[in-house]
Amino acid sequence: MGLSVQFLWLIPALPLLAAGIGSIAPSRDRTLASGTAIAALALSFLLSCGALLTALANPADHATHNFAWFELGHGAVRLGWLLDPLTALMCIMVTFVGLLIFIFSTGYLRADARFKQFFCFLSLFAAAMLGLLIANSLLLLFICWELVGLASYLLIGFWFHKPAAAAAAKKAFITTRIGDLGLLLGMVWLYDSTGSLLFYDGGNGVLEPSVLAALGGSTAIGLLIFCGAVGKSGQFPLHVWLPDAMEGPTPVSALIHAATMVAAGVFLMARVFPLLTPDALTVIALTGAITALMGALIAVAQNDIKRILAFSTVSQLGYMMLAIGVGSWTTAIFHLLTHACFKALLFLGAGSVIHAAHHEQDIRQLGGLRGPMKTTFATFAIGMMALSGVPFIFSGFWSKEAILHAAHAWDVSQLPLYLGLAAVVLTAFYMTRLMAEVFFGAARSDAAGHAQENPPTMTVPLGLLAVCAVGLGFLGTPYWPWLQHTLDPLAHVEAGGYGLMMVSIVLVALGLGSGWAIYGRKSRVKSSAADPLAVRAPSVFAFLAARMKFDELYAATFGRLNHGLAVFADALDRHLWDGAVRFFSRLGEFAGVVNRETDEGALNGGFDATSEGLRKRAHSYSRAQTGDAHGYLLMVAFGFVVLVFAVLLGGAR
Amino acid sequence: MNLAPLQLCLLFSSALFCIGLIGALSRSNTILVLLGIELMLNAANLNFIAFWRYGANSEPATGVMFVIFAIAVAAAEAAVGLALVITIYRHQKNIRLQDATRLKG
Amino acid sequence: MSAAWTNIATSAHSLLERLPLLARDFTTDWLPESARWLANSLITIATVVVAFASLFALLTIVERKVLARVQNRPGPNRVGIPFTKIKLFGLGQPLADGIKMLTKEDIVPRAADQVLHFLAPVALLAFSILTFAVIPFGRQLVPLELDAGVLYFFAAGAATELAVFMAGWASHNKYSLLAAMRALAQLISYELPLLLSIVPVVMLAGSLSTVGIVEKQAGWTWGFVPHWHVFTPWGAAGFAIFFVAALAESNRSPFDRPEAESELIAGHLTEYSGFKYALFFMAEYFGMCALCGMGVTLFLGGWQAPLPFLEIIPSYFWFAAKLLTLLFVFMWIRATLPRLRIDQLTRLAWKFLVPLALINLGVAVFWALTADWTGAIRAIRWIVAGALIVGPFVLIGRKLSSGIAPRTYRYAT
Amino acid sequence: MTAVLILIAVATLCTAAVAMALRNLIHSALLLIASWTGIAAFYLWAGAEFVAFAQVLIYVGAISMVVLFAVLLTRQSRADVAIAPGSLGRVVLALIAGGAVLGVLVGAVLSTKFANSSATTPTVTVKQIGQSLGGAHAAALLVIGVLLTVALLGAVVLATTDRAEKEDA
Repeated sequence: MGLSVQFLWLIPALPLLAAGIGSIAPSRDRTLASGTAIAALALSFLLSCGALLTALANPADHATHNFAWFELGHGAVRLGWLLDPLTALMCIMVTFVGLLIFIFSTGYLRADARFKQFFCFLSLFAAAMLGLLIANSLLLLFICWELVGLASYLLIGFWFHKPAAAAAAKKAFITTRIGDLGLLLGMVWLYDSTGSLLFYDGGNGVLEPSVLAALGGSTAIGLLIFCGAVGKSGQFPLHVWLPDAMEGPTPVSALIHAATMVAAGVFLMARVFPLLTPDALTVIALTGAITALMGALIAVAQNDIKRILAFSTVSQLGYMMLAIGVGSWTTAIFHLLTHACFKALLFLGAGSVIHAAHHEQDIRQLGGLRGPMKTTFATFAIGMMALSGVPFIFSGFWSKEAILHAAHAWDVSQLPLYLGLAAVVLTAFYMTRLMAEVFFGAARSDAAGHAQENPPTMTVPLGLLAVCAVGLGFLGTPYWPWLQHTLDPLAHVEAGGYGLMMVSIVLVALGLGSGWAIYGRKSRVKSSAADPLAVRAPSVFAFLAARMKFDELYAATFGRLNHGLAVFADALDRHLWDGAVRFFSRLGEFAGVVNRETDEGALNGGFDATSEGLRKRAHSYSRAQTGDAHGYLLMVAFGFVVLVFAVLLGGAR
Repeated sequence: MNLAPLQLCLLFSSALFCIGLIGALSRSNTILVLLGIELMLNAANLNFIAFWRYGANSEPATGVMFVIFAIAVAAAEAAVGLALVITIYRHQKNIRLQDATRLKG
Repeated sequence: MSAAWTNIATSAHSLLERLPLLARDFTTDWLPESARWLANSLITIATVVVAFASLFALLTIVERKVLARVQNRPGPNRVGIPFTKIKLFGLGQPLADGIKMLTKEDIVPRAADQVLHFLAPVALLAFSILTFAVIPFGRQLVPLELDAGVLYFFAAGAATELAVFMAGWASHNKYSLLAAMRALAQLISYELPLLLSIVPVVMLAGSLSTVGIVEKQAGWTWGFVPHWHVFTPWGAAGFAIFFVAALAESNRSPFDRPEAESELIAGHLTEYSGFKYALFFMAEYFGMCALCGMGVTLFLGGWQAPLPFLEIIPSYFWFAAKLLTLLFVFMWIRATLPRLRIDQLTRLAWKFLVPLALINLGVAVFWALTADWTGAIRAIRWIVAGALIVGPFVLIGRKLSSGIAPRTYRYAT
Repeated sequence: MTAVLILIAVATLCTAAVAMALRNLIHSALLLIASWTGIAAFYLWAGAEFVAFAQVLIYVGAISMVVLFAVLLTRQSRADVAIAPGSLGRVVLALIAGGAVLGVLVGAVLSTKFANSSATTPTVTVKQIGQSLGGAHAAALLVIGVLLTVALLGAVVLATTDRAEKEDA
């Protein structure tokens, strides 16, 4: 039951249809809105499975279906669908995780007045994301990319009555826009160089060897496209929007800012991987490594449960970029898939906690939730261990190992490897801190004390995601690298390397142990008590808690520069241009006065006299119109007779 | 006097036309004037048929088509004309045509 | 059935079928060739007039009987054969009525317009009889086969309005004039749906000739569903509109507004008595018969037999049967429905029948365009055409009747 | 055949002339309708069957009704239909003008030598008329349709009484 490439468009079209239906459905009909959205996505999921079956039949093949969109100049602008294992796997991931998050949302937003709009936006997002995945054209991908950004903006600002949410939405939109500008430039440059934006086009696509050879490797194009990925995937230095985006509802955070949208950047880089030159790859690897470490560091000092997870996402995305940078995009996708599952799991678990604790997100106010929320605790623990990379049974271990091995095998530099290893320790540490603060000890507020387990619509998705978070890792172990070989049959997978594996196991144990030693053994008793780390190294902790002051830095540099420019432009407008305009208006006024004098005095007299003469003449003519219809008819009759005689006498006959 | 049928027809239509003309000129009642004009129109139609019947035919049904369209136009003319008559009546309480000179120059 | 029997049946059938023509030819056989045409025409005219005059006589008594039966009373049952005791259910009543009418004094009001007063019933009857000329009464029985027969029928029918006006105006009676004006308004209003309802028939039959239209309706689907126009969606709707408009055109209840005896003291007939009144009465019945005959011709297959094996019965019999059925429905409706108010009446014409007739025209166009649809897809054709008619019918009907509650009777039960 | 034509012509002209001379407006209108019927008879005589029926349907069925309504709507009392005769001067002037036009027309007709027309009578079937209406004259047909619609609307607008206007009066 495969799905051939011609019908691939059905996958994004169904959620789009659901969004359309949702937009015109009556607001109070909640079942209709959520039902259509969930049904559409479920159907898309089934179709994606079909697409995967088709793709697996011939993994090395890039099946395409291209068509002309509109004529432009000499040629047509062409768009198309692309079906290969990468697309199919990503589609399955997006639809599966999305479906679970949709179901979770029906519980999470049960009491929200704008329930219908939420599902409409979610469907729109899913449609755009799936469109991005199936695109066989950088242009189509870019269109969907921007649609994804729009949906993200709408969803982050879903609670727009909160000023923080509105500001975060704007920030996310504008920050990613900076990266998108780079992507657009890269796209235009690529089109200029190759005359095509199709990825695969029977030998003429930009990713195919002949065109790549003709292009001869352009670092600039690769880096410009990478700019887009930096913005979307929250890489250093454009990562600042991602933590703020946590102002949106938690399912949104799970769907967009953990599992799918932020992965779009990684997906893009994996898609255009053949375009990237070694120089570009080096930049990507270093950026990724820095992001990974920085995200982990900041996460250590955060107190908001969702922000910790957000910075953890930044860090993990850094890992993925690192993998791409070191040339192993298959492992990046492997980590992307596993990460999508366990991060969605973690976010939904956090959502479950937040929902149960009456929207209390501060980990210092929580605590002791292990007892009342058993399912949430168990699944959250699985997610946490997957993220930390607890060996052998959790998926995160295998995908992270794969990345570290790839970094080890990189012949340019070992720096990314070391940065990555440092981040491993920190990851295990901050996740342990999170677990200990939230689930262990005693409840430190009324909200946490009254927390109850959530209904099945919220816990069942957690369970399903937990299963995936465990099981997905076995698709890409060094001993059976099915996933890597499916994605790229030529991929070389480091087997062996037990030494490195041992090192990373030790590092994980170190992180877990130190975290438990500091936070778990002697749990916090009062919510106002200072953090143990803050006591030991106050200045460092404060610096990290302030997110390494990136926002302040940007405000002080770019913000101020912008402000100065604006002031200058204002002054220019106010004094220089305005003065000139005022001068000319005065001139015009003067001319008008002169004109009027001439007109009234000299010209009017002449015209008046002429008009009077005309009127008198006309009056004498108008007497001829007597209003006597008989008279007119009589005239016509006599006129006819006279005309006949005139013709006769004129000798016409 | 030996007249061709066509000439008879044309004489018939000429006479009808003149009766309409005299009626339209001599009567002061607007409705009758309109009816006189209708008669003149009918006389013209008569000519079309006469020439279609006896003239050199280039196309089989041209004269007939003309008359059909003329009848349709006459229907429209009658409807609008009589509506105007009613409006005139409403304004001047009679329908004497020679009194309807309010718009003269 | 053996072949011989079939032959005999066929020849007997064709003999029966041609019997009226044979009789006519037999009568005029001795005349010279040039005079035969005239004689044949005169015989045809005389036959039609006599047949319908006797039908009129029959109808008066039948109508009174039917009305009486509906109202649960016996109706006229006294008059039989004179000077005997034989009563024949009162079938002698028309004769008695006729004698009464002829012997009554013919009163002409002094202030009346004498000439017009006399001309009105004559003109009405003349135009009514003229309309019979193009109705095909049987397979070869059409008095005048015209290329534009349908147009002729309605042209002649239009002239009856004039006679009504003449009667109303000539009587010099304000009720008569009022009634005449109302009659004109009603007749003009209903002329429109009447004509619009037959346009689809003309369009799909591709002919203005009555004979051609009847011949287009020959044949059966599956051997038992006749190809009559009434058995198509547009035909059914067209027939319904035609029927309602025909009721109004012939001043029949519930549209007998012009002669409403209770408020207009019989309208334009007030100042007529005796034989002139009888003429009016006759002309109205003639008009009704002619309209029913046209309805039969256009929608009910004319003289076609309803089932193949019934073709053995001559065609004029079928025409008569259908005509009488329609006339009976007219009487039935008269006995059943109350009279409409004048505003309701014109509203029904302009806001309901005319739009529906126009929509029906569109349906007919759809039907013509989809004529080549075969097989199962024909069901879709039926469904679409049916929905196109029923939908507007329901919508316009609901719109028009909104805000009108059923009348409540406070003191009656 | 010619005798029939002369008969029709005399009947038509007489009714028309009497209609134009009568003082009773209703009688005038009815006589004119008779005259229009005469013209229809001429069409029938000429073989234009369709036009004849159209003439009857439209002139006798429709225009006559409009005329009669107009007559009845524009009189204040019953006596009003008997209209005062036009002034003598106007009648004389009208007769002079009509006579002059008639003279010119008759002169023109009599002095023209028409080519002896072909003996074959042209026939036109309803189908031919329909085909040329839908084919060569389709544009004209559309224009006529628009014209009739506009005329209908215009007549309704002209003839309806404005509420505000009524209050003024």
